[in-house]
Amino acid sequence: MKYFVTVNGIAHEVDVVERLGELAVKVDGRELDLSYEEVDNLGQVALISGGRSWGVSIEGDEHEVSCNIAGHLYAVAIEDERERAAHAAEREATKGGGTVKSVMPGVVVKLLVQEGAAVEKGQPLLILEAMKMQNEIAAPAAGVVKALHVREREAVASGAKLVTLVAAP
Amino acid sequence: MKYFVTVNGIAHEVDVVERLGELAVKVDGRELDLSYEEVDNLGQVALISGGRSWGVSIEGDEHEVSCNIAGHLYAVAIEDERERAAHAAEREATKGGGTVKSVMPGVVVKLLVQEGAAVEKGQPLLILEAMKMQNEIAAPAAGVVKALHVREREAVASGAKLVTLVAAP
Amino acid sequence: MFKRILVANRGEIALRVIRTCREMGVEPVAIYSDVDRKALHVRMAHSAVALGGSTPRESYLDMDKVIAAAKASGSEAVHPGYGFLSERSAFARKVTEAGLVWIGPPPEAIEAMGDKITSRRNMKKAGVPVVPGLVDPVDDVERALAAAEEIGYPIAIKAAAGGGGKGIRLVRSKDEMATAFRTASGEALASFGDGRVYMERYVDEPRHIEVQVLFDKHGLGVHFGERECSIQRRHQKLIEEAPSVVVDDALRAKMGEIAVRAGAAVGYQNAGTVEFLYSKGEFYFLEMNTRLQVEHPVTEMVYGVDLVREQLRVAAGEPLGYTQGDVLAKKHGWSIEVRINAEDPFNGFVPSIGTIHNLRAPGGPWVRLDAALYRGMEVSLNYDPMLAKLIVWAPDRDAAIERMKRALAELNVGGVRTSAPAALLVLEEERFVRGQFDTHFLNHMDLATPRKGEDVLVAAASAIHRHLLMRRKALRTSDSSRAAWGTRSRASLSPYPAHVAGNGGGQ
Amino acid sequence: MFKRILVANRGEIALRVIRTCREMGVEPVAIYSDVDRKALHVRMAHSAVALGGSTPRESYLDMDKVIAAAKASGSEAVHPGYGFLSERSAFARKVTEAGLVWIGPPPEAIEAMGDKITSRRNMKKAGVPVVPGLVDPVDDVERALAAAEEIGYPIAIKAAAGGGGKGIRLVRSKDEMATAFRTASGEALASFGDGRVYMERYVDEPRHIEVQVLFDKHGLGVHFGERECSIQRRHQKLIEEAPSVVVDDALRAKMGEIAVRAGAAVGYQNAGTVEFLYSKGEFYFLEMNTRLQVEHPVTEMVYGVDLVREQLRVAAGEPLGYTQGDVLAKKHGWSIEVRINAEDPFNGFVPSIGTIHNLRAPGGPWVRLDAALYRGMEVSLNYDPMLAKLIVWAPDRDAAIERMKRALAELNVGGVRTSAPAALLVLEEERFVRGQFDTHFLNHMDLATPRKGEDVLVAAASAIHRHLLMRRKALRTSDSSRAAWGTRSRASLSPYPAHVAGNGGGQ
Repeated sequence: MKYFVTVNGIAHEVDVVERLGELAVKVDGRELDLSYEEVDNLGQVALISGGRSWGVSIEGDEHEVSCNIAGHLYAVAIEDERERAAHAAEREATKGGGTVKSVMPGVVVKLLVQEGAAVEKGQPLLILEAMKMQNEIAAPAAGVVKALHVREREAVASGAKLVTLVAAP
Repeated sequence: MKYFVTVNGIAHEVDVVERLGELAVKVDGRELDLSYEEVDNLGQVALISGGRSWGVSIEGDEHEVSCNIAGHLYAVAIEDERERAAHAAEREATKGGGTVKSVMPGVVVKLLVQEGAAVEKGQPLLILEAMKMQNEIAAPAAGVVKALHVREREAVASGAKLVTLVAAP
Repeated sequence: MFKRILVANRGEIALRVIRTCREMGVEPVAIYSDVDRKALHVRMAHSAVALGGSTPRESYLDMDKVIAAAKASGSEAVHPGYGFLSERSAFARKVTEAGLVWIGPPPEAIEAMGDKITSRRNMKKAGVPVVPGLVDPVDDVERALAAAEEIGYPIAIKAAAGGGGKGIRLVRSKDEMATAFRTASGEALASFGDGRVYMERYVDEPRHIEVQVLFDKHGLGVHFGERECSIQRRHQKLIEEAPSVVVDDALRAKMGEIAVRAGAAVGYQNAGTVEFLYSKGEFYFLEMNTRLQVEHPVTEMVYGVDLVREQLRVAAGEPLGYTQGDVLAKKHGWSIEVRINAEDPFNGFVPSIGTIHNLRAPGGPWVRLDAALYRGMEVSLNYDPMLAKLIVWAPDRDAAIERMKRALAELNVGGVRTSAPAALLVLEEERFVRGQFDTHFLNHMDLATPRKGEDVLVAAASAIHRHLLMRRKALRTSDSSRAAWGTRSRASLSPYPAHVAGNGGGQ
Repeated sequence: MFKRILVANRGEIALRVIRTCREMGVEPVAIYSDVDRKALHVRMAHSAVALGGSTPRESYLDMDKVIAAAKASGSEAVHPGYGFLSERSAFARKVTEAGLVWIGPPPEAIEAMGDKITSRRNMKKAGVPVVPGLVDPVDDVERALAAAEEIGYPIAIKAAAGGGGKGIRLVRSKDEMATAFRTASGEALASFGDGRVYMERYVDEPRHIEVQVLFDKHGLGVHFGERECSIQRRHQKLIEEAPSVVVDDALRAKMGEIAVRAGAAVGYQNAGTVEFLYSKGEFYFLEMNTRLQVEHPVTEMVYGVDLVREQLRVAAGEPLGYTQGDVLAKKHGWSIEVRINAEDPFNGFVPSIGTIHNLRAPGGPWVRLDAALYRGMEVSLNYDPMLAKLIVWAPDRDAAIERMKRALAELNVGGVRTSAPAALLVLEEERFVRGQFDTHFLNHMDLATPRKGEDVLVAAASAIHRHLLMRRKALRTSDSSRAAWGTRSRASLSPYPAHVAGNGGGQ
């Protein structure tokens, strides 16, 4: 089975073959001789490959995973071929940025754009206050503001929709 | 409900009344105003009583519990009235020591008594080797050796019966 | 010594104070909000008083509730920690008026150092060097030009009512003044309703160096050398160390003497920190923090002193009992601290919340973890995002850096993102190792660079294994291990285009 | 310096060596048995080689497997830790013959110190004081009586082939000699097939004091002062400290000088420990441990030295680089270590096994935890019962005792019984605090005394709450939390009438 794996923004192709219950894993064409053992049910993993040893701490869900390896963080996204195709279509549909969501609960201090406005990539859309800090939320891509989902002084939950952008006509 | 609670060998009487979902606990006639909260599912407890605060670590089963309070260990045995009556009968039946069991896996190095022998309290019954150490297993009470359940050089599991003693006739 | 004291704080600093109390035979009393009722500082205290409420305002910031808790618990003194009420002179006064001992400086000293203008005036008078500039703000371009001649270029213009770097303009020469003044003043008016600005010499390649001082109630004061805290972003410190690579014995003596003079000038008592801006051999007074500092442990490791113990001792009226010479004779080795904050350093340091479901603490020689972390802890937005402080000591700076890298490699805090990987990247930077940095260092670092090498392949391979295991387990019902493992919210892993502006206010 | 070394051990000492390797930029290679494949020393290593097998004999004690692992992994040197193969001269030889560097003393030095009779002869020759007695065993009561006159009463008679205190007889005067000799000799013959006995002066109120030494490959040697390890039972140490209350600067210099002389007499290299029996101002050579000692951390804390780093440095051929004076100038404060063993101190210290399901590590100032513990670890009878070492430092002994009590109060290791509560009881004993103890101290302590006060009520009340919660939960099906909590076997909680005899062999 083929997977598309992004590690800290860099794409890798992973081939997985199950042989006699063991997984044979090829990353970017390089076959890894892996021993993967979960130490507990909290994400501690003992991994040995080609004589090297790693203590990996994993957390996340099926598709998005954080690996802590010797203190460094690797953010990993996983798609199989079917998912990749579906996501590609989705990305095409939301070209221009799609919907920006809040990653934390907070209060909208100020809206910096109006509906219908054209914005550039990186342009601040609004200021969200959380944990005594004001965070400027910027446009992930150039586009047009299709909808503002929040008002000033509104409290938002984590994951709440903030602004929807669409591709400029 | 009344309980008989032994803490490090000293017996205490505990009265428990459930009031509006909260437990009112009296130990040796003294009423404790308790707030008991489990921090995780591993036995960490936050306990507040009469303004005092404790971080208790608990482990064990329903009837035998170890409490670690600020580094000190409290071994607690709990019986309700029914269980106490049953256990008292049992103790009477096994007067003379009952059956001595192994608390650890090991190997029987030497038997020091024979069946039918009269033994005194504290008299070594056999030597059990575990973790590079030889442990003398002593008689918990005076009595007569009714049965030897193991032979020399036999490996025994934790909890295995070693010797049964009965009261001297 | 006190029999019992109230620890008017939460989190790691409450536990820090509780630990010293335990070692001194003093009974520490904890206070707690509703959300903190299972917190470690509560469980480790001798007694605990519920304040109710879940926000700081309803609990740890409520002066009357805190003082009532102190009285009800029979405490003789109050230790404020840092943050919360620690620098509120009104609180210090209320504590004293309630017949309790305040473990901190007199309220007058807090006030004298709490106000920018007042403290600047006091320091100038006491002969403490301050950044050349105007004491009073100006509201007129002509006066600005005249003042600039006296101060000398380059000059920084700051809004009088501002903070956190908003509306700061750099003016390199006379020609740039008029425009800069107008825009700065205009911005200040728009933002704060007050168009007046300060002018002071712009300090190039600034380093944040601070001196730990301690005064008893008998007029004696000593310093415990310096800490360098230049690795910061928006005045939030990330890595601190003691001593500083740019401070030699002579400079230490000079800065220390001036820091003690600064404290003496305001009648200081107890522990405090005098912050300096250092640039190219010169240093200027910034402000004095009139409380224990977050980064006090690096000083403790280098001087072998328990600063909380000293705070209690002098608050109880004991004399210092040692001289400046005694203190400096104990100086040995190097110490580094890394703050472990719940935040995502790869997305503009936005706060990260969640439940701590997994903890792997570093250990071994000269590794100290000051934390109040426990499995099951909820990290929310209610409180400061600092989860832990990791501190190491070693005979020299290079060894301390290597030890910190080793300790960070052992640490794992599962359930939230933390600042730890960013600190590791800093420690791996050659310029940091050579000691060549200033307060802009972290802002100019590219934290987003993906790491190369085998670890990337290992991450990919581990994730795939995990992915396949999850898929298999998803087919089964009621799998508790799956729930335990996947507590991390998916949202917090999404790339997040946030740029943090914020207004700092570091501790 | 080496690029890569093999760490020929497991558990906390393997992790200890790995940590220093990481800090030095040396790649540590772990070895592991089947049961250790998820162990922390494996996960923290750079590389890992499977040895197969689950018993020590099949894995860590198999010289050929270990050397093959070193060769296969491209290691340049082998660090043996303590225990296992660390004092096998044959292994040291095999390592060297395989073209690898042995991080330890030359095999000849191991042999010279490994044999009781040989080492005693060597030491006498080198002017190192030994307990007055016979070098050769006697097999005849007349010769015993003659020798006794020379040695002086009281006299201890020991089986020549024995160990662990078996068959020792105390003879206070001439009249007791004949009977004592016959019974001791008879017992020795019965137990070991060898009726010969040693005779030596019986040392009253003995204290175990040892000196840490370090030699480079260029003939230079220094000592790092003493450790006192008198709190032990059956030669198993429980609490160690540095320095010792009975050693002043003059005695330290004298014992240190003699310890260095002892090492030099056998051509010692690398780190080692010379053990002395101390009694009333006099001290006698006991034996030399030709490896790193379990309790080395207390020396590290007091002298600010990483002894594993020094071991690697001198093994790589580097000169010491400092003098005896340099070392002693760094001596500061006091350090105590407590061994956390999986055993039940209230039932004759019988081993305790189980799964570590809960861990609460102590933290804060000057608390060091050397452990390879992790949640989910299986504690079996396969290996040494030592799970962790808890080490503290403080400016003086009283403060160190208070700090250790505080740290032990914070520690919780769930799933097995440990020696920690026994250590806490010792630290609370007034005689220990006053420094008045000898090696018999722990044997004479009543560990079973139930503690009084509120804690007992709290334990009872907590247990009742837990009991009722368990009963309610037992009614529900598939409750994972119940399983997680109740992993502790009931059997291990039963009162167990065991008296541990054993044969010691302390490290």
